[in-house]
Amino acid sequence: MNVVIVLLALLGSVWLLAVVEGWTTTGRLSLSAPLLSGLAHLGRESIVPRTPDRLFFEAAPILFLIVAVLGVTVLPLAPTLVIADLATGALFINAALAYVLVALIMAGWGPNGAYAMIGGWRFLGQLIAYAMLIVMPITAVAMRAESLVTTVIVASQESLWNIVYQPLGFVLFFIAAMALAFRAPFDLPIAEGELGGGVDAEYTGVRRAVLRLARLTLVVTLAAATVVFYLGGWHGPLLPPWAWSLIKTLAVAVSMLLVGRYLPRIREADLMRWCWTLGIPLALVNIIIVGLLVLVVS
Amino acid sequence: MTAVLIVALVTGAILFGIGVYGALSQTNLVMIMMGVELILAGALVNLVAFWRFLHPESYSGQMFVLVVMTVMAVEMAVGFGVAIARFRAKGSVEMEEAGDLKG
Amino acid sequence: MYAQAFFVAIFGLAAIGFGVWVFRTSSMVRSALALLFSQTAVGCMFLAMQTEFLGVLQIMMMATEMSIMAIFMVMFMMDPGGLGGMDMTHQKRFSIGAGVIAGGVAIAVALLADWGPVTPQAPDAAMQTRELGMELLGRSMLIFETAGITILTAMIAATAVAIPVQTLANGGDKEDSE
Amino acid sequence: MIEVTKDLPRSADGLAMDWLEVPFGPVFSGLPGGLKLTLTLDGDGVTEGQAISLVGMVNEVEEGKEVDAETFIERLASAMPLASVSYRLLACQAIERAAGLEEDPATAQARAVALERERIASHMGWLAQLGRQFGFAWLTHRASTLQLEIRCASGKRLAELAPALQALVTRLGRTPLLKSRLKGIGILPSDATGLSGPVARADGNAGDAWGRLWQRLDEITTSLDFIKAIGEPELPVLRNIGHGSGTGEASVETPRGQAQLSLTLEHGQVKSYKLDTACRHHIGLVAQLVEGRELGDALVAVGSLDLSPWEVIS
Repeated sequence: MNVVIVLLALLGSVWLLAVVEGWTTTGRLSLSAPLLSGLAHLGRESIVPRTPDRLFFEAAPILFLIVAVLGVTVLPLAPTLVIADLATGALFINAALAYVLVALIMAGWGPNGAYAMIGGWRFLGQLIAYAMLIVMPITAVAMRAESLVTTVIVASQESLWNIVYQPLGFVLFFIAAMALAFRAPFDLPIAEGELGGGVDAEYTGVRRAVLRLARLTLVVTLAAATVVFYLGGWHGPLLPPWAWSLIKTLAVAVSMLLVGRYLPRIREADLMRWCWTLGIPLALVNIIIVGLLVLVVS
Repeated sequence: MTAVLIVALVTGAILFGIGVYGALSQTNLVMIMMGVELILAGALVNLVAFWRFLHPESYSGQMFVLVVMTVMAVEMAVGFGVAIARFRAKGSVEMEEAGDLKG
Repeated sequence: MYAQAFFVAIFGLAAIGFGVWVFRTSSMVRSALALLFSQTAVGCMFLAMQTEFLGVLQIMMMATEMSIMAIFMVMFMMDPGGLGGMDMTHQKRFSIGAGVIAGGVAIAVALLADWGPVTPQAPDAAMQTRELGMELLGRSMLIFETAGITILTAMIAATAVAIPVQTLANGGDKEDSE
Repeated sequence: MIEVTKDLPRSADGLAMDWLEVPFGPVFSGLPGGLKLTLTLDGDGVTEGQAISLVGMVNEVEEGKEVDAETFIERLASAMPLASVSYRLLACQAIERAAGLEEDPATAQARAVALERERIASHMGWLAQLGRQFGFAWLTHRASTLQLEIRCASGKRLAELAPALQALVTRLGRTPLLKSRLKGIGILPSDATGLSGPVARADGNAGDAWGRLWQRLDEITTSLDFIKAIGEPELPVLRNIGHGSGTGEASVETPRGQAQLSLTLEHGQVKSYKLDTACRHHIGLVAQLVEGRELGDALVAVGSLDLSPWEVIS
């Protein structure tokens, strides 16, 4: 039962997010637009490029979608509304999302095209920049909760949300999450103005529809993770817990979509340099501060 | 229960065998490293199986798995460092063309 | 118990299958990703053997490690797509022999040895994670720290070996070579 | 494998890799349409590159096919869709001089205002293009809306739009990441010749893409002040030249740089002409600007030149 509810919530969030995305790009607020454009994708010809690595080409969009959905399985909507309450939930979501990289490399290599391949390998470089900034803030979150279980992490924020307790960690995690979801300004692997679509460039028809769906799902997954780790999950007055989780998730997801509109794409070298020379020391400082707080408070 | 242990150990052994074959038969440094990774994966399977079925009360077994994972990472880092240096100097990381490394 | 044996066997077969594929395909990216899925299957075996933390860790670490393997394959092979059908092996008989003997001996030991009593119940996952943490930062702290330092040393050493030799002429513009 | 790699050219990092020759354009969202950029890529780095225009015009009137002055002006203006007013003005001036007409101060002023208006519109178009290249959706949207408004705006409307333009400039100055994206990219070689327009004027100021951005933004402010001081813009229309003959030369500072036109007029018919534009010289800079750069930086460098492929005369 939980599986159905969580997946429906995920699907609904993705759909709302697609509506918002359409609204920001075209200026029209239309509830049916995502469905129509999805149908249009199905109707279009599915072009397969010349001499592709067929296996990778076909498998990449599906793998991408699967890992994005897998990430959600450990994130609770409400105290009991979670698909798998793993003992290592906070680590599991990392493991699942690491395969986004694999999917993108497959999607980059598969079509046998220069733009796509550069896009795929670019994401590998991007991973080296953001990976530490995903894991280290989560470490600090787990330190406070004294557990890797996501429901315990949410429960630990009942009196004070982590965004107040460790604001530095939140900022780092939010930025790294955007880099992981390759939303603008971190959209190096697809970079419309630089690579003409990058890993998306060679995909058409059904496969492209799956890729776009997977990308939006990934945004929702990461927004939900941000909510669970930093924004107190289901905690909130008046409304039922699941409603709070959904509202917060959508708010974070929409903010991830909107930030990119007001920023130019970051340079690859700058991303790498700032993540390693600024981001990782700050993440370490965050861990130390949280460690001190945990020791002093308890 | 012993059956599960045996299944795991046999899997580990076969992975080890494949790894040995790969490490010996491949001519490219990176492919050899893949063979070594498979050997270590076989070792990991055995370690976890031993911990789970023989000594679940002692966590040194899990600790050992972490050390082997570290070794895998170190092997990758050093291997690729050497590969880049070799490729820069000679334009190749093929074993057949590394006769100059013989004493 | 049967379920456990079944899943261990299934993931074991997957690991072996992908492991064989690593050396059977001529496309280098495929072989790196086959190794990745082989390692992932090994991680799933850990999960099937109720070793949750290590399984998830294995699955997470191998994704990045093997992707990096893939890019090095593309860099150092002149025919990464495997379209030219180059033969990349040598001393075939010897290696097959060595592989079969090594695997065979290990299997024989696995089958013949007396493993003694097997513990049916594993500690639950939350308990394991907790105990492993206690072990890491308690009795085995020195080993753990050493492992960390080893990785750091390896990283620095590998980078030092890999970066181009700076000649005096272009020693000034270090910014560019990052 | 040594046989394979030993003859490969070494890239900057000393590793011999396969190089890819990748076309960018003629239809590419990060570059002006019609421009074809061919880059040789070594991973994400550019080892060499060159740009050609697929839509540039040919610098000749066909033998025995002289056209009358009005048609010539229309043709030239429509051949340069990115700066049609400038070239209309250029053609008008050249023909009027060839016919021996005196300068009329009132017309000249109104024409100058039209030219400045086009300069603002053209720079807005460039900003929109920059936004497309950077995935900077807000800038693309804002700048292209303004460009459409300004193209045909009256003097009064321009005065109304001035605060919006000023706000855009301030906003760009405060946008994070923009400076790190442009600073130090596309520095012009010191021995470059034939530069004109914003590219040349920004040369004193570090001469990088960041300098060129600010040069263009400054020009927008200057043009606005000019229009405010002078008055209404008026599209250049050819004055009555009768059946005049002679040769005439004119040069106009188009949004992209100096354009020169010299032509021979016979009985009100253009017999032959010679056109020289700034983009013709600027396109030659591309090879030097992209060499050894990362792909993203190389495209920024090309974009910062504001090449109009239509104005590349072959």
